[in-house]
Amino acid sequence: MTLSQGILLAIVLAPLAGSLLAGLLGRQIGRVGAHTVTILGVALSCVLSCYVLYQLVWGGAQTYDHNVYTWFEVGRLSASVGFLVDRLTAMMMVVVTFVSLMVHVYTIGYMADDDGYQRFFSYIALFTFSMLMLVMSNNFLQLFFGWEAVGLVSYLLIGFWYKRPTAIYANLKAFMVNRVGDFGFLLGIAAVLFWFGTLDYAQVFQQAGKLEDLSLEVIAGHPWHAATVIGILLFIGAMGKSAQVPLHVWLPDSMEGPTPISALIHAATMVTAGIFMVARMSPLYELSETALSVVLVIGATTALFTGLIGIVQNDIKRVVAYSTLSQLGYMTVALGVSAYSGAVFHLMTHAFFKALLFLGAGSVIIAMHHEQDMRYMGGLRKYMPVTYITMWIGSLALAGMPGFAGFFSKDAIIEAVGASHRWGSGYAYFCVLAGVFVTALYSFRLLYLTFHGKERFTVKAGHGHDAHHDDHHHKPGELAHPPHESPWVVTLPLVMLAIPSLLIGWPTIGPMLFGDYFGRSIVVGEANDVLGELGAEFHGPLAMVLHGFTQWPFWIAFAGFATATYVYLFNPAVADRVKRALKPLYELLAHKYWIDEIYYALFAKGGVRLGRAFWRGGDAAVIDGAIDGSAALVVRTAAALRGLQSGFLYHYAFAMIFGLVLLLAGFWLFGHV
Amino acid sequence: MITLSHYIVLGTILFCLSVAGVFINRKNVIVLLMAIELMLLAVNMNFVAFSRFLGDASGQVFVFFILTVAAAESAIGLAILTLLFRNRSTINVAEIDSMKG
Amino acid sequence: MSNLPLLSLLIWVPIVGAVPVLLAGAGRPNAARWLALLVSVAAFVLSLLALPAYDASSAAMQLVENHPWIETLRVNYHLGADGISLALILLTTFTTILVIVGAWEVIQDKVHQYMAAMLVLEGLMIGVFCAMDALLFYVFFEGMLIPMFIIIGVWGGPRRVYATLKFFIYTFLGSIFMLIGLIYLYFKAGTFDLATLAALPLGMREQTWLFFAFLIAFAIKVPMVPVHTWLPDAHVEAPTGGSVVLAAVMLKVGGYGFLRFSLPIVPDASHAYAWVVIALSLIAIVYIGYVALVQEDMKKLIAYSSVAHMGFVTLGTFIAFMLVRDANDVQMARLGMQGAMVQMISHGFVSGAMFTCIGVMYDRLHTRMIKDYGGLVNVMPWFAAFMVLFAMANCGLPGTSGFVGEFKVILASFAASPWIALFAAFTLIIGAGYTLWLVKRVVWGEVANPHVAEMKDINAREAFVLGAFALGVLVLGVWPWPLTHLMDASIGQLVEKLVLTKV
Amino acid sequence: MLSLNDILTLLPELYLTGAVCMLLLIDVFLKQDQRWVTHWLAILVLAVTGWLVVSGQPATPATAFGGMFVRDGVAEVLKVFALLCSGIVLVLSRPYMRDRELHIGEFYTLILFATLGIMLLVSAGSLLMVYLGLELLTLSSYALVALNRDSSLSSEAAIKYFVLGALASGMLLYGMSMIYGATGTLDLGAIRAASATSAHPTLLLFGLVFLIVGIGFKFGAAPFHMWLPDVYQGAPTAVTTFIGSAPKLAAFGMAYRLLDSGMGGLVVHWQEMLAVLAVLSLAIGNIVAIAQKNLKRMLAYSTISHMGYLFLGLANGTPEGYAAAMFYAICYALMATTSFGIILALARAGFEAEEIADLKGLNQRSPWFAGLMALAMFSLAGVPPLFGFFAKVLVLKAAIDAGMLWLAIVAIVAAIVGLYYYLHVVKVMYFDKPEGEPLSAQVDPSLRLVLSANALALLALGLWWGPLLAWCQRAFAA
Repeated sequence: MTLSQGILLAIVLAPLAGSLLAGLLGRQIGRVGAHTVTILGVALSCVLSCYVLYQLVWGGAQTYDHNVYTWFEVGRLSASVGFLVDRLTAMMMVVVTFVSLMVHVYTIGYMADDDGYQRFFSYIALFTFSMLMLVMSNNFLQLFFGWEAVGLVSYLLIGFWYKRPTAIYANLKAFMVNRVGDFGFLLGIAAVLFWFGTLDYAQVFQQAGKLEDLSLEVIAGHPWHAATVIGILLFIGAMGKSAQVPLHVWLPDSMEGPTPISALIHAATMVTAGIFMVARMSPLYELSETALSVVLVIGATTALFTGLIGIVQNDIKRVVAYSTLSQLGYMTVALGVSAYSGAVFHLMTHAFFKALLFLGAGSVIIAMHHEQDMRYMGGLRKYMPVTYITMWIGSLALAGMPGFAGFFSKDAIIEAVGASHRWGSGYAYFCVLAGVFVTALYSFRLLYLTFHGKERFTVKAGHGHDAHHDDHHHKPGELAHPPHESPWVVTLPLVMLAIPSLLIGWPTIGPMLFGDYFGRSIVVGEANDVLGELGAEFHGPLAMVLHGFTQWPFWIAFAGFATATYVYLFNPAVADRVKRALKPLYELLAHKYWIDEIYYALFAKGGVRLGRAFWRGGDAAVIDGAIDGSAALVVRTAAALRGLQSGFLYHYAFAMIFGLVLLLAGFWLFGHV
Repeated sequence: MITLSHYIVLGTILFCLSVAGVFINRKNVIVLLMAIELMLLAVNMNFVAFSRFLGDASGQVFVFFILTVAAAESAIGLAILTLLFRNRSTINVAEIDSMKG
Repeated sequence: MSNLPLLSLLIWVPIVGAVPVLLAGAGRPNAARWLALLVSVAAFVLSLLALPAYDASSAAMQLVENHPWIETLRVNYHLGADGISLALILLTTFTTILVIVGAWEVIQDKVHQYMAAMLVLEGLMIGVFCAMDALLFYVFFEGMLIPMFIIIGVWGGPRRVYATLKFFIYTFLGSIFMLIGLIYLYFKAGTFDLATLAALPLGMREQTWLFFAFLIAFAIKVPMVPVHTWLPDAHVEAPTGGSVVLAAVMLKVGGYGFLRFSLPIVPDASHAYAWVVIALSLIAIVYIGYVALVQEDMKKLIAYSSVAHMGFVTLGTFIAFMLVRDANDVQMARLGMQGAMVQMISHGFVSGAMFTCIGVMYDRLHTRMIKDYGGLVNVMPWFAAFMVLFAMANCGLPGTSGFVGEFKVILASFAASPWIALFAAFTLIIGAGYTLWLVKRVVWGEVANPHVAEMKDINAREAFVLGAFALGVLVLGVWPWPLTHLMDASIGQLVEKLVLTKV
Repeated sequence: MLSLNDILTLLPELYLTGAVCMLLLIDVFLKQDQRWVTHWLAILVLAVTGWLVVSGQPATPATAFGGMFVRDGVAEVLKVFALLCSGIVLVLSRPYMRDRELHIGEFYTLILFATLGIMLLVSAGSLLMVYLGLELLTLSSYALVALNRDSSLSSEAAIKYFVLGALASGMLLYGMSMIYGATGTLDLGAIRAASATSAHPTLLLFGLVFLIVGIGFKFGAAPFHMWLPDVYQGAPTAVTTFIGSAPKLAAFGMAYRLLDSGMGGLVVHWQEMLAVLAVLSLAIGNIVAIAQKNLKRMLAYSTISHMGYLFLGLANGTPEGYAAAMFYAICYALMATTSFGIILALARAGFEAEEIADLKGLNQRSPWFAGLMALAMFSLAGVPPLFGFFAKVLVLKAAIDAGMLWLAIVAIVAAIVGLYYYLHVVKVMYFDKPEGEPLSAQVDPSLRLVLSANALALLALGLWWGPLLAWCQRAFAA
């Protein structure tokens, strides 16, 4: 049987409908109305997505690939809007809609007293729509549409609190950096069209082989392999969306947005679009070692170096943000070694536990009355047990504790890198191993600083309940009233997400990583099939877990755990000593390698300066100068020639005589006599 | 023996004199009128000479017309001159420049 | 129905309709307003009637009217429309309605003259788009200047005299060289009929001269770098309606001219010198992008962004030559050409909308300086929503019309040369840069000053105008098919012809 | 021998002569407040003459008095429009003259005599006739310029006009004498025939140069233009209106007769000379006009530049070119009557309205006249769809056909410069704040009517100029 277009359309349009209702009629339907319609919409598409997944995996449904309507047509070439739904897509759909649903519910609590309540729901529902368009697309055009649409929503949501200068700075920055990525992405699409003459996935992959002997001489005499050109260009897009070095700078700032957004967009779904895209394009990437090596190195760098920054952050959300960057790095590395399914697998597990961590952090922030600085927290575990436990689960998953979701995916990736012989895999292997230590370190640091140790906040006795969401009137770490566990709408999603963070790895690793779950939607060349090799000695998840305890990654992570425990739990003084000892290193990390500063000076400031130069120098001075100048010249000439009309008869007469002589002379000299 | 060219040369000289008279004279307008008369005479000289040597009468007829018109012309000229003197109480060419530029 | 001389009606209904509007006199502004609205709506309806009468599957000129005008010179009153003309005519009639509604209370002084000028302008612009005789084309082409000159000069801002004189003389300068070219062609062909001229064999040297004659004329109209400086001045000083028409329709005349003159009449020269136009277009996209970035006057900023966007029109038009003749890839050439045409229409909506937005702000605060604004979203949420939408369209976000044209042109130009595509795609960055920075400073943020705090959100009339533009932007962005289908055949034929050499 | 045929051929001119004398006589017996009789009689006379011209037009060119007088299509067209212009001038100038106590019979008779001169000039068949017609025209013009006896400017203008005019006709005569010497005849046709086989080609060419000087002066082409600004400014506006319009047609007729009918064989020579004069006129006229504050003076310079355009057509030297040039002359005459007519309409007793600044905010004070003036200005500037544009197109075409592309390009560059000062007038009328009270009220109805008709004709002829062009071309087809 095949999937019906109706269902797919419903999946996509339900959130859109919710979004439009909440957005345009927000005032009419009110807060409850707004969250009801959007949640209904998302819930519907979530349920249907699960149904679709079920159909594809167990119901024996065929891959669905049809156009809905023609977007434009030029002679033979026509571009359409359509759906390609295979198991990869289905998995993404479920993840997206599920996390989105959780976030919707969570938001009811988190944004409870925000003026922009309806607007917010409208945005996140709109995001869900865009993201679904992206993952379900069956052609590059629609992919790009979704690609930019999620960017737009992200822009709107980062700037959700548009009164904050930092927020509207961050959203502009995010959009611009993403545009840099899209710049490459669009060129990639252009290249695809150029070589394949179509934008349709199926047709492109069909004739992917012909790229082998195609090349492009961008610089005369240096032919570039077609697959490499396409691969790298498309990957630039992925770098923007999935915040890979050097285009990672926007993601930490994006934490200006409300926490649910950080969870949904900047951790679980949107940022993984790049990973998904590359996995989707595996048939093309498989043709270019070079491109994959680039992916590998970039990913490895991101994985380690952004993780390091996470260690020195004090803002609870930023820690999680940097860990997101680092985890995205892991996924990219996996792509780089052709372990696409590994990447997608990690994408899925990460979506759950990272959303969990963010929402947990959000729950803490609620409790702390929007105090985000961990230096003013501590000892929260007795106030908010649910958050505490779920955060632990999330962190263990993140750190890769054997048995937790993160373990399976991360370990697989590390193994894969180890097994790969691709150029750069050595470096990558080092990075990912080191990354394990770093990950453990900042994860447990976060837990300890937040939930353990002694309370570093004070509670103002008795007065005022001004729990307005973003008032920083009070001194840091001084709360109006003691922290307390968040309402059920907040904790429920935490629990719901904790479950998959804990268990999702067990059932899925087999089929997804080593089985044929993805079937033909992910293509790996014989030579590159590292997961295949690993698959040889894979004897079920339990074996893998047990085996995990004997492996390097576990002990490295344990080292990180131990360090964190010692430094942040038992002997906080050490932290400062280390800080002082490694001053330069600390500075380097605290300033995020000064990359932001450099970019700002180079592109923002530089751009404006260049613009001024062009404007004043080019337009005003040269062009208008020439024009107004010539006009002035004419006027001056007029004034001068005027003088000839002296008013004296004899001059007039003389002019006539002059004319006469002129003509006579003229035809004496040039005349035809 | 006086040939045609002698007459032509004479005509030319008269013509040049008159032209010079028009734009060299800075004194008064009367001189201008005289110069113009002189110019017409030069023309007549030419016509008569040509008609004589071509043996064709029309040239001389033309001369009669020129003389007549010249009379009318100087009449108008003098009239304008008197007007000018009435309004300006001067007929000095060098002072007639209230319109220029 | 079909025997109705639709095109003539389209041209003359507004022009003749301007007379009663004018006669309404300064005394009865409302009469003038309603009459003008009536006329413009009538024109719009007529243009809609033209749609069913037009067969999009054929590339031939349709709705043709051909009557002798000057027998002794064999000059004809020859009208006809293909898909491209029709699309532009629709854009014109559509925009004019919005301009007239938009000027409703905004223009208080000499309303009747303003409305009449707008209607005359509409008629002349439509004339340009369906003239099939070069002299007739030229008459409309130049005639447009007079009403616009008056509109800017009478209802314009403080430096209006400088701006409007610059506008008039600049444009006149360009087109008069074209006139010489046309007369030369007449001297060769003995007719001004475009079809005949297109078939006229010409030597390379002649073609080169003619090409540059046309280039000057249309480059100034489009406008292309470096002859663009009249545009910012004109826009800044023009009343809102003037800016809207100028940006939405008048600039298109330039792009249209390239299609009707440069391409068919001097194909070989156009091919030989395509690189000039392409280079200028890329400069427009990058250089002007940077210039726009630093503007302090919103209208100037949008004016510059118009120059940058029109760069895609010229780019898409002329890469067609590289593609057809060098790469002989007709498919891509058509893509690029179509991109250029879609860009023309889309830019009509987007720039028109942007200028309307600025007008809305100007009516409230009487300043166009960015620094005087900030945090509009706090006081005018609906306006902010529109503004952000159009801003997104302006930086070519998929789903808005702004994306379609640029997307196609970039895709096509990659086939011509990756370098061209590289520079063209730069607009993704710089375009977003200047547009969103503007939005950041004007729309977002805390309420900048007490004046802003007092601003009222858009009223029904403004909402109607902006809504109409928004509709156009979104429909075209989500489903451009109807438009592309309308033009596809004509563009196809145009591109086929590019191959034929004349020397 | 005088035959009836001669009489009939010459009938319009004869009638006009007689009628003018009658008018002179009648006017003597009229009191000042009955002057309207003269006015309408004069117009009637012009109308009848026009009717005689058209109705009596022979199918093929007819000659009278042994070829002294030619009555062909060219003559017909020029005469019709000369008469039309004179009529327009009479109507337009009545209120103006009345306000200045200049509303006297002489004005009418002089204008009619000048018109007669034009008619004789344009159908001259021999050098003698050219001379007589020219003198009749110019002598009347001198008197007209000096008509305002109390104005010092008028008399200055008159003396300048007179002296230079006399100088010019002297040179013209000198040239004629040489041509006579070289060819031995005064008959233009015969001259043309003889010029090919002339014994003294040099003499002939000398003569040609002098002729060109005379023609250039009549047109007011640089460098023989010096009289023009001063005369235009100094003369009473009504007279300026006349001098600015009908005599241009005469000048064209004279040029055509002398250069084509007479010197047709030497086209290669005079072509270049005209081209030189054209360039000079275009440059000087357009550039110096920019610097003018006085509207009449500005229009004078614009006249100079327009004569430059006219020469483009003339220099072409083929029937096509002549037709274009004649078309241009007609067009220019009509534009001149409009633009000067506006000054006449705005002028009041004690107020000349001849400064450009006097037009400030005219659009507020009298939108209708502002509109008419705008039409005239755009037409002069050569902006479509107005008459002036198509006239320009034709002369440019003529220049290009004659292989003088460079000349055409000079012309359009000049046009761009010229655009500036025409637009400046529109700017003053429309964009500037008004000074002075609304003035449409006291405008004489007949003036208002004729002026409107005249201005709207510029638009109408712009939209429908085919028949006129066809007429011009037919005139030269024979």
